[in-house]
Amino acid sequence: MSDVLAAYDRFLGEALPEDYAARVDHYRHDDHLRTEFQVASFEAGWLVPDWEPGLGGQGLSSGDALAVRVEGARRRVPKIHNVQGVGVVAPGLRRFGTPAQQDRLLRPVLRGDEWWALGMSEPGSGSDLASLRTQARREGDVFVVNGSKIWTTQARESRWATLYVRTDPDAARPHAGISCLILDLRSPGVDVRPIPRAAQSVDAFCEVFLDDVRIPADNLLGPLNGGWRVASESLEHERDMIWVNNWVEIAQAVEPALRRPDLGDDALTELGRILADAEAVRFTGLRTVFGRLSGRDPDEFFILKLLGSEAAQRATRFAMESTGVDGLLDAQLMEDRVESLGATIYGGTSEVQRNIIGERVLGLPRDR
Amino acid sequence: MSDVLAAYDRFLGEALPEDYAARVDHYRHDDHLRTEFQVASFEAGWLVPDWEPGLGGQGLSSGDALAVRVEGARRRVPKIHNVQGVGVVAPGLRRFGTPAQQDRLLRPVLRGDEWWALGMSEPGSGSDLASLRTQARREGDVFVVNGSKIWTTQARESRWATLYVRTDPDAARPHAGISCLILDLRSPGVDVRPIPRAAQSVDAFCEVFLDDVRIPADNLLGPLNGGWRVASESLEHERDMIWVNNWVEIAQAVEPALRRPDLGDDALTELGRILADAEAVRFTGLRTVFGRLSGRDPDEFFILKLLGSEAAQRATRFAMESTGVDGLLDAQLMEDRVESLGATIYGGTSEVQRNIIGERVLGLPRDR
Amino acid sequence: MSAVSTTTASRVHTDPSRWRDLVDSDERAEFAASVRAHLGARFGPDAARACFDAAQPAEAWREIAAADYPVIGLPEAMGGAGSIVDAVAMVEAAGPALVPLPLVSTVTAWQTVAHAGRPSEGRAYEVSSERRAALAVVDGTDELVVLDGALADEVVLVDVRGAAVRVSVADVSDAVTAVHRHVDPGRPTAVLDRTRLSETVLADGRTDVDAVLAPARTVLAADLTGVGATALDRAVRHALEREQFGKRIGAFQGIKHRLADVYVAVERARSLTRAAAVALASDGTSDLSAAELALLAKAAATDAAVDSTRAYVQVLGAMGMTFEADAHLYFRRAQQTAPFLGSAADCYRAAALVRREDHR
Amino acid sequence: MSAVSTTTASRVHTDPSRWRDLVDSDERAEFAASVRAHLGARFGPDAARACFDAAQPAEAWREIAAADYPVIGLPEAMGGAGSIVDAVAMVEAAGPALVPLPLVSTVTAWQTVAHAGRPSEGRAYEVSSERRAALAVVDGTDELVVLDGALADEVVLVDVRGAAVRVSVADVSDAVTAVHRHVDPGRPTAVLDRTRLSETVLADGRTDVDAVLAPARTVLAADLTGVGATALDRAVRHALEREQFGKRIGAFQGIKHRLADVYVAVERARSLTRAAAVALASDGTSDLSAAELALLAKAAATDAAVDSTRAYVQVLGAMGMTFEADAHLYFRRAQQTAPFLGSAADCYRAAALVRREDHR
Repeated sequence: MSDVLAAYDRFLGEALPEDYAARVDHYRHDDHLRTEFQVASFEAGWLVPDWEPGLGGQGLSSGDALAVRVEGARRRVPKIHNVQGVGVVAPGLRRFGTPAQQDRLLRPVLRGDEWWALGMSEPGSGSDLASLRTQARREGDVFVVNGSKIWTTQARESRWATLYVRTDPDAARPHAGISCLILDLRSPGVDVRPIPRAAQSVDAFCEVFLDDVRIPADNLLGPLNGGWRVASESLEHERDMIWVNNWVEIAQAVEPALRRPDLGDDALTELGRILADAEAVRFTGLRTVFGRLSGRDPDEFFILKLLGSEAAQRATRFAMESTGVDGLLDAQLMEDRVESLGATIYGGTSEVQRNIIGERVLGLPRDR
Repeated sequence: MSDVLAAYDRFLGEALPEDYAARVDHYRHDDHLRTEFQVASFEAGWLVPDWEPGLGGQGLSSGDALAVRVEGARRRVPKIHNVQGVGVVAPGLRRFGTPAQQDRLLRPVLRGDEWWALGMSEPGSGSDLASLRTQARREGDVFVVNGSKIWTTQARESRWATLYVRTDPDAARPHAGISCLILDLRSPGVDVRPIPRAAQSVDAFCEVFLDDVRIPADNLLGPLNGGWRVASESLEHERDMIWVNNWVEIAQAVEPALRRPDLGDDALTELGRILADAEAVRFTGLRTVFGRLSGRDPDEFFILKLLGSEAAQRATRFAMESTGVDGLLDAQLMEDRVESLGATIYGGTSEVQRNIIGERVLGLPRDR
Repeated sequence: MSAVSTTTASRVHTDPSRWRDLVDSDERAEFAASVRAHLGARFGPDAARACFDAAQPAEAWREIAAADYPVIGLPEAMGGAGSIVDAVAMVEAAGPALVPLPLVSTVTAWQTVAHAGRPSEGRAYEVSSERRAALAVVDGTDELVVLDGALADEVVLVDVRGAAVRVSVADVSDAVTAVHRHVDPGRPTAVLDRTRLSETVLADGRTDVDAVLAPARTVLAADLTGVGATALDRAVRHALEREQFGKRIGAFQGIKHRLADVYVAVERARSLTRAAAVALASDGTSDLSAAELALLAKAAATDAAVDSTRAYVQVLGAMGMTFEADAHLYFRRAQQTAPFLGSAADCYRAAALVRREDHR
Repeated sequence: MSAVSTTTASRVHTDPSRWRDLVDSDERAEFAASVRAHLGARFGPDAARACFDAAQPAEAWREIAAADYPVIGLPEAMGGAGSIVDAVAMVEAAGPALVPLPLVSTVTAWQTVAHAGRPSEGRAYEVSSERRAALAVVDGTDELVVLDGALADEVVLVDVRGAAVRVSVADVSDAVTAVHRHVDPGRPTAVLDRTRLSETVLADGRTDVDAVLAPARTVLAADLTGVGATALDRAVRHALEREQFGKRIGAFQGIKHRLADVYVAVERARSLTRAAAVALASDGTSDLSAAELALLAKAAATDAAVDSTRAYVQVLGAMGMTFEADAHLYFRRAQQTAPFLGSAADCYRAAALVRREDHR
């Protein structure tokens, strides 16, 4: 075991209850523990280990940081509440924020004191950011914003949102006229309405209506009309988190089956197929990490979302179907099953992923 | 058992060797028996039972004729050599031929004395008849034809071909300018070249090159520029044959597995899935037959090619894979496996079938 | 012996005229249309959604009883009329309505009774449309997991005792120990304590459990086919309306081909389900081949329903993941029904075993 | 115990630095490119096609021996250099060339020997590139069905005797009783009569047959991955050239999405194959987890190769069904190799069993 992992192990020993491993299913959803653990990780430099001290890190190499992340996922450390805050917003602030923005906002988002929502999708635009229609009109020191956002998770519980708006309706290419504003969700004219989910135990989506909302011009994040870059570079930081989580999720979903001695040959074959998916996600993820370290931009990165999400869905199906009618008596199985249907939709549907692979990786002609 | 089937049973008892059922794999490929059996079927009115006496039939109802066909397929009567002659050309001649054409050509094709090839596909045109480029120029009493055909099975062994040619290059819609000519394959300017198949035991495809070939104008089949209708109505006659054969093929491919007591659960599940495909082909086929009898034009007809061909391919895969390394010792298994790859290509690829279902049945928008 | 043996026993299957009932007569088609209209207007997705917050609308059973749906397809001796083909047409037509009452479970229970013995043995068991029933397969424990058992008045038990299969009936009264509503609250799963049941034996001594369960499997297959067909319909409708990247999404082959495959799955299920029903109806009792067809039908319909409802969610995109969208209601119904009387894999496998047996 | 247990034994797997060899060093990438260029120029589809009418070009083994491919990745004590990761890179790079000589079988045989015992037990067994070998798994009969055994000089036998696994080697001399060339004449199947073999035992007493077969499975997985990747490449090239309905066919999502799925299958196989090789290389001998990875790799690569070559035929259309098209050659190679050391389903199932054992 490397020194870094040994140190992380010691940290976990202190930050988590002694019986954490044994009662992980209980503790992982303990809100108080989740809050405390995030703060402790931030203070001790394990939250974003490759960042600098004071920002939740300790300046580890990206390889070591990944090892910590994988180990944390494997040991199922308490979930970060406002995961998009740490995973997407913080990197965006760190990369594009002004000193004043960073001073005010970075610590609270990393500690979990202030939550953030992502204001990207709009009704009718799906995941096609370039087609967004929410308008921001400059009036002196403020942007006046009108429009609406949808699928905005945790907008009710959040203090802030990164709001992508059209600031130049006449830009030559549609994605060139987009900017990112920091929206205080308490501003007048903001109306947040929840959209309950099919899986009832999961956080609601929200719709966010914006009616003449005035946002100080100082709250522009990144360059004017540079929102496309802000979005893509912010999201990039999450890329390893996604496959690491997929790997763990798939393994967790089939874990009960590994405890059953009565599984038939059929089910064992399907279980093996899912194990192959999980391990393929892990090793393909690692290939992309080592590939980037050696200066390549690895094509195989583009399979991770498609393979990982389809496998996650397959795993929840297996978990439910391999238990027969008894599977109907366990509410969590069905919640996981329903929620997993979204895996192949959120963040780019499987159809979009296949287009991306076909066009960007294989070089096949576009057809739109 | 119905009277008709009892009579057919008596016919088979006379026309086939006594040990036919026991040695069917041997007899089915006995060329001499195949020739004899076709003639006997023709003479006794069992070849096309719903046609009139003298043309291979005995005026049965279409329901009874289907029963005979299914029974024949189930008992694996000897294969017709030039199956497209009986299944496609003869119905076309009967529907569109002049009395002189019928007099000269119908008996020989039904008896198997003269074989026919179908000159439809062209290099580059795939199964898209409307795009064909072979030209026929009228010069007095003859058409002068230039162009080429491809994928023309049995062109070497055939005396005749139905040749689809462009007779009106200026027609408003491309398929409106096509005619069907009866080509004597011995005519000067006809050059037939075989294209060996990947499955080596299967008849070669041919390419047919046509260089200033002169075809008597009397050999026009159907109306001038009416070739599209000749093609589609000729092919229609085959439609029930295709699913009946698919049903039998699938059942045959998995038959050896039914004799193995050691099949694992995995293989049994896959076997059950293939049985379901086979029975679904049969019962969907019957639904279309009864549907047409009650005056409908059944939508479910359009699944037969896709389901049947994919299942046939799946069945040969199962036959090979369920026998493990021993499957490599049986040459016929691999021949069937290779040839079955064509099932999802010939007569409209699976991709084209999915378009047809999506557009014609489900009413989804075209996109070409 | 060849797969396509020439014995008279199997030849009867290849005479197509036996299968004429695969296609609805005008009369049956009209009946199915009336069921679809009636139940669709009376229930439907909103009624199903309401069950998340409130109990099943038990009082509405009156209307179902008044239409005599529960006894359609039962022999006259049991108070019914028509054949199981009618019952199957009715159940399939009920699919879009997501009926939040134990209609399908009642039909599975009574159809099992109707086919459980030879007619000559007499089944002096009369049912009435007022009574709601459910079916339980006993698998060795006293805890019976029963589809849609929460509102059942009676339960029909199929008990595999070594080589013999016994069919009995009992009042449910206070035998329900738990009701699980989380998968599909319009069709919950009940757990019954068998020791609290007082059973009356209706048939005993048949040896083939797949033959005994064939009618119930066929009815569940019809239900799943109806759910799958409805989800496909609605997915197609959405694909015709929704535009992305400047086109109606149904024009993209990614969507079009997936929906085409779902159509194949639904028609495959429908053909097998009808064939199983016709085989049952024409035999009076279920013979081995009806058992095989019922297994294939249940397997195919499970595949079709799960795949079609999943595709419905996928075609809707994020909207499909919301509570207000109907997609999850159909998906839940498919998931709830799928595992009963054997998963798809179980049924395919069992059918292969039946065929192999038959083949010897 | 949780699936993600916290024992040190499993933790070692999660330290990513252990897996750095998943990505080729510049040196290994250059080596693979040189193998691809050399064998591609020397053999390729035409050489494979020639085997339908003539024997395998046995004399060309000289060139393979001269390049020392057969011993790459063997320990120095056996006359080799590098690790099994190099062997895997070489075998995968040989994929496009459809080498009509027993290169892969030789590598599977020697790699099995190299990993069969603990290093301390010493394996004073030296091999040379001149000798061609094959691998046989003994399953109870004396008839050994051997991949690419027609030209083999020696055969390595893995014999499962109750709980113990014995690895031995024998001269093939006149033990070949039949050669089946119909699936892939460039890599035929030979049947050997074991009673004619005089075996020398190399290792005895190991108990886990999946651990003993892990190197060979990993090598076959590399071969299948190479074949799958090549077929994908060529299908893509065709989809970029061929036009139908006025468009390049690769623009249709029906084709594009299918090829995207094949790409996923190929990369899935590649990742697992590399991981299995790295696990084997870093352990010296194969431990249980390498056994699991090798099973997963063989399964995934079989799926990828069969699916990719089938898609290659489909994308070509009728042209793909001709003898002159190369598609069937790659399909044949995939089919020929697929069943050895367990079908995809067998290997998935065995991997699940290994994981379950590990999990206790």
